[in-house]
Amino acid sequence: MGMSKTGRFSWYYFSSPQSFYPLAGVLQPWFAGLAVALCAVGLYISFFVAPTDATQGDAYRIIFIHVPAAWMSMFLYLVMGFWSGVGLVLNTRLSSMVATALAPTGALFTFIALWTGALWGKPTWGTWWVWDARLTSELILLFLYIGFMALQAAIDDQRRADKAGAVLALVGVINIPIIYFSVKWWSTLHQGASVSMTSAPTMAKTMLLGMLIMALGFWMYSIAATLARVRCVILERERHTDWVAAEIGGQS
Amino acid sequence: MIRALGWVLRRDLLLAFRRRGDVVNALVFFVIVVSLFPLGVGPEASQLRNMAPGVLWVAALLACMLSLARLFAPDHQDGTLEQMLLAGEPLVVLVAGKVISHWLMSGLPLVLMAPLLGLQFDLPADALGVLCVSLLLGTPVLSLIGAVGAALTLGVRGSGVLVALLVLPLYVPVLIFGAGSVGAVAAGTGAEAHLLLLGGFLALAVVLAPWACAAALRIAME
Amino acid sequence: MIRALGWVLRRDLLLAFRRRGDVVNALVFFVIVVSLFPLGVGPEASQLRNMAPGVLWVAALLACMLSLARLFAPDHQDGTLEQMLLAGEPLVVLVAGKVISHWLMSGLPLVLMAPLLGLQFDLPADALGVLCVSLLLGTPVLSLIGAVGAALTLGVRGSGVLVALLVLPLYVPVLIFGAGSVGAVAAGTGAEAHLLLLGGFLALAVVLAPWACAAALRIAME
Amino acid sequence: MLEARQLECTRGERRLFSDLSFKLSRGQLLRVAGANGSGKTSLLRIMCGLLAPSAGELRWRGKPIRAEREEYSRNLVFIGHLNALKDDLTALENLQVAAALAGMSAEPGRMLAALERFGVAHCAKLPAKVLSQGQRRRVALARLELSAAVPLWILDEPFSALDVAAVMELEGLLAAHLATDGMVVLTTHQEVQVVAHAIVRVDLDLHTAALLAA
Amino acid sequence: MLEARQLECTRGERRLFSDLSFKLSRGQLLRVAGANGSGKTSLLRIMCGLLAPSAGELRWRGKPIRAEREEYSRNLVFIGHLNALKDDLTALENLQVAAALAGMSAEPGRMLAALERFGVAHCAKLPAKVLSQGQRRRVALARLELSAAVPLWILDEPFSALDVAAVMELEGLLAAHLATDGMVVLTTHQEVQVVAHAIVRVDLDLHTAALLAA
Amino acid sequence: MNWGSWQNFLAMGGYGLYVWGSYAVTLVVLIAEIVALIARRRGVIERLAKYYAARRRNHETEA
Ligand code: HEM
Ligand SMILES: Nc1ncnc2c1ncn2[C@@H]1O[C@H](COP(=O)(O)OP(=O)(O)OP(=O)(O)O)[C@@H](O)[C@H]1O
Ligand SMILES: Nc1ncnc2c1ncn2[C@@H]1O[C@H](COP(=O)(O)OP(=O)(O)OP(=O)(O)O)[C@@H](O)[C@H]1O
Ligand SMILES: [Mg+2]
Ligand SMILES: [Mg+2]
Repeated sequence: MGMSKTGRFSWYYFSSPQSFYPLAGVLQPWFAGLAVALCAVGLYISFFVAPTDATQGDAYRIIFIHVPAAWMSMFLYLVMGFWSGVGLVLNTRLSSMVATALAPTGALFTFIALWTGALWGKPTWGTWWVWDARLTSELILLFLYIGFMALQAAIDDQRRADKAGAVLALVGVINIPIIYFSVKWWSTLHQGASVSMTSAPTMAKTMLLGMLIMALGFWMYSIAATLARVRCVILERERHTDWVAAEIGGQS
Repeated sequence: MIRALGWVLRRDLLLAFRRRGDVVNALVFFVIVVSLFPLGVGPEASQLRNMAPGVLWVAALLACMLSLARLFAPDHQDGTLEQMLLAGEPLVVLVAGKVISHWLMSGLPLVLMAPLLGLQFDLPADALGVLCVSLLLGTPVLSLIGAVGAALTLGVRGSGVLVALLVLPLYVPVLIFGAGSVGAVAAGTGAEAHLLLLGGFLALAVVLAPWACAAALRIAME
Repeated sequence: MIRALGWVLRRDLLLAFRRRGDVVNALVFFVIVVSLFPLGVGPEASQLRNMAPGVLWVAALLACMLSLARLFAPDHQDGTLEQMLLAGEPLVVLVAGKVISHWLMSGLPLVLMAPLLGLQFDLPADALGVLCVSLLLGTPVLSLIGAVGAALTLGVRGSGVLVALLVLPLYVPVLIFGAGSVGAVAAGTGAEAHLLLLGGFLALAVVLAPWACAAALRIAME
Repeated sequence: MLEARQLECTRGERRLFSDLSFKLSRGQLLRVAGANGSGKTSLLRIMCGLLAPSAGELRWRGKPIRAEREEYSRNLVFIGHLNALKDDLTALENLQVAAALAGMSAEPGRMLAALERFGVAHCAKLPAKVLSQGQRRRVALARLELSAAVPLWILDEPFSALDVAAVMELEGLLAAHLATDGMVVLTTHQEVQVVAHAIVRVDLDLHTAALLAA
Repeated sequence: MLEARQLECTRGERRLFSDLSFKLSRGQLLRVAGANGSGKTSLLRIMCGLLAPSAGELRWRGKPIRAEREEYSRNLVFIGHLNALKDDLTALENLQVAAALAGMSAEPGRMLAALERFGVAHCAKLPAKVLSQGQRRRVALARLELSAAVPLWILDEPFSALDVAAVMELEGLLAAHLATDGMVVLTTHQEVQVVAHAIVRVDLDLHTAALLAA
Repeated sequence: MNWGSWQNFLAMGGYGLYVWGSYAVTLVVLIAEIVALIARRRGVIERLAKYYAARRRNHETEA
């Protein structure tokens, strides 16, 4: 598997849905397992290792899902934009399918970030929602995901749906830096970035560790979910091919 | 190329002139929305003044968004769009022509009208100036982004909402900075930063949107 | 007769379902307009609360007005309207069917959605109730009057603005009493008088508008 | 049954025809001929009551058609240039709505049979917008199959966009309608091969010519 | 000059045709035949590059048409089902815009001559929406008169809605184009009387039939 | 970490509603996605199996 006729490993081999389908099937349980393990460790740290925060009390424990979810929401959009772009330029069907498969999971994490943020806002800011820059732009991100899915759902022709979605995703990518830097540009209620590559982290080591592990867990989860969804998408779209017929129908 | 752009522009403006209604449309809509608010909200001057930038900008945004429906759809229906794709000119150029004419017909009138309406809300002179500049920078961005949305949803089921759904998230930053700039002047802090950012958006949109739009049109016509 | 009315209704609802967009259209527009305001105006709760009835009613009015464009125009374009005139049923009945479906698709969703949006603006419970009732009485009037305007301007150059100009003067009283009723509750004076007047408008419109509309359609098709 | 008396039609600045009189009885086919722009479509719309003639009048069973509009409408089917199909409804749904509005039963079985007759039964479930030009025309014409009981058929270029098979089908349908005492009014630039008890021919070019000479 | 290699077209769930190959050289006319819904319009759109075939490719002067889209576009005129007229512009303005976008001079004198050739010069100042169906078609076809220098003409049902005089006029124009080494691709349900160095005929019904049998 | 008792753990220092509200909804949403994915896969396979069966029948009757 993964070898071309000449015996060398080839990326092109896996860019066909037919060969990617079984590969995804093999990888998917591994990522799922990793996700479960990492989340379990992360949860343990977040509830039993990390100390109570001096100013916020235990409300801050929302951070262990809020921040990883917010990260994933943006990261998945970037990945989606990337695969959309690849699909648009190289005209590879699989890339478009991956982009399609990423959207629901991305939207989900966006929703989680919003929800946990709102629940965190009530005890700390005294309100569920403010029209603050980061909150608003995260909401916009949710709309972008929904717009992507709605556009693809509204177009009957598969090829057109892929391409139109890709253009939209690429245009929407511009929103990501806006979300990320929004806190810098507007000075608002929401926390500025406290994890950065350049300066030393300002939060407690254990907190950071918990957050990073949870983020890794969410990451693995996203991969697993996306692989599972890609497999469905592949089957649906390739139903006219003989290999799917052989895979499902026993014979063609 | 420039000649083709000129003809597209000329045609659209002529058409707009013939169907005068449609041009005035955006403008009348803008005026109506802005004038209805005092009727609905009540006549307190200070409250109206506070609302003014927001109301004006929201109205401009809606006026622009609504006129998007007529940007490509009529051309699509009567077969002119096909002919544009086959024109032998780069599609981006023709798209640029259409976007410019859209702005001239829906954006520019708003910019010119805004100070008058601002006066109605008792905005001070410097705020009026900034309002105009912010609209001048912002409405072309609305037209440019809107064109991409309109092209993507061309002939699609329920395209009316879809275009709103697709385009609005991208409009919001423009709205926030646009209304924010006027608010900033009113609040005494300078509006330069806001306007600079709007200018940045405009530059970005001018460079990217026509290409995205042309690509979307080709996709839509398949 | 009732059967024909039923079929017109059924067809329009089916169409609306197919182009789900267009139904959700009015609703999404309503939600968008209402949600954009806080973005433009800024987040002060008390100011938002004061604005709320006006914003909600203006948004409802605009949503209704904009959907008028699609009330008869598509039927006119694809020849269905001709067939309706030749259907051998009284035209008033068919018109009534179309107006009802228009209200079901553009008015009713607003009525149902309004309380949720009112919550965003932190309106108290009794004000929310009155808001709903006032919309329930008011939006059918908007549809009925709007249908006459749409019929009068069918196929006319620049019909978009024209319809707005024709229809708005008639809409304004509805807006004032509608928004006024919510304001009255908030201010502690009762809303009964306002609501009664709205009910009166509705009765009048139900009796007169379909006839006017049918007559206008016949004239437009000549 | 149907009688035109000194009809005249003016559009904009142009007088298309004037002093046009004819009679149509049961079993007769009226073919309106004339060059492009001579006013055939306008005449047909006048005959439906959709357009008012600038002079003259039309009588149905002796009464002016304007007098009893709805009664008259129930006696005719009009299929114009436009197919009156809703792009987003399926072919079947389009036909059902048309039948129901014309006061007929909209039972799917009958509809399918009508579509079958015009060879578009396999498209019954497709939205009208994906149909080809000819298929759309066929769906519109399927209404005729349901309207055997309606005496007067008014058809504007019914053969346009149809392929040979569909043209023959339609000619058969028209002949059958005429044979059962129906009446057909049509315009077409192609030659018609319909057997009729009598073919009345109105040539609008002659009427315009007469006018210009006068 | 124009070569199709194993074209295949799938719309929705239906495969319209497959394995379609043909060649068209100078002075030749390609007539695409087939029943309603057999895919003629789809094929023409593929030939214009407006639709991507689901398999196969088209070559113009040896190069795939997708490679040099704009270059190819300059070598063809396409007149589809739709007339591409703006209702609110006059016939003359419509023609001017079309000419200008095709990179030709939009000088009013030439435009009027072209309209004259199709007998609609007297409508030049009328907005397209008041024109009759046939007059609209004539205005659209007037573009051909301006496009003698463009080698490839692709026409979808060009004769529809035309009266006899206009059909003859168009046939003459096509013959002249073919005689000066032009190429014409057309679909029509009527018989064509055009003299051509050779008439290539593609019958889509056969291709569908072949497919179903396989 | 020492929460002392279940009560304390659930109370989260008085922020139980918010913390558990967040975690619970996250869990529910993720599980919903997993369930939806499994259902989708089942649905696809079922639909395709039917589709192929019908296709096979057609082939057989043709032959
Ligand atoms: C609905 C409301 C909220 C939304 C949409 C939201 C959104 C986001 C987003 C998108 C990020 C990631 C950005 C980045 O890493 O730079 C983030 C991070 C964060 N959020 Fe929120 N948030 C919300 C409410 C809150 C609340 C109420 C708090 C606490 C008072 C909070 C605290 C944080 C913290 C500490 C981070 C990590 C920042 C960092 O270290 O980089 N958020 N939020
Ligand atoms: N989404 C779809 N699903 C199923 N069939 C489709 C779809 N889109 C198009 N079709 C079919 O594709 C065909 C398109 O045909 P096309 O318009 O090319 O026909 P044509 O040969 O030009 O016919 P005509 O003579 O009527 O103009 C039609 O049969 C139509 O039903
Ligand atoms: N406002 C107007 N001003 C001038 N002429 C007009 C106006 N409205 C319509 N016309 C003319 O009236 C005629 C309408 O013709 P109609 O559509 O009845 O023709 P037709 O015989 O059906 O032609 P075709 O064979 O092309 O369908 C056209 O010649 C058109 O130019
Ligand atoms: Mg005609
Ligand atoms: Mg065709």
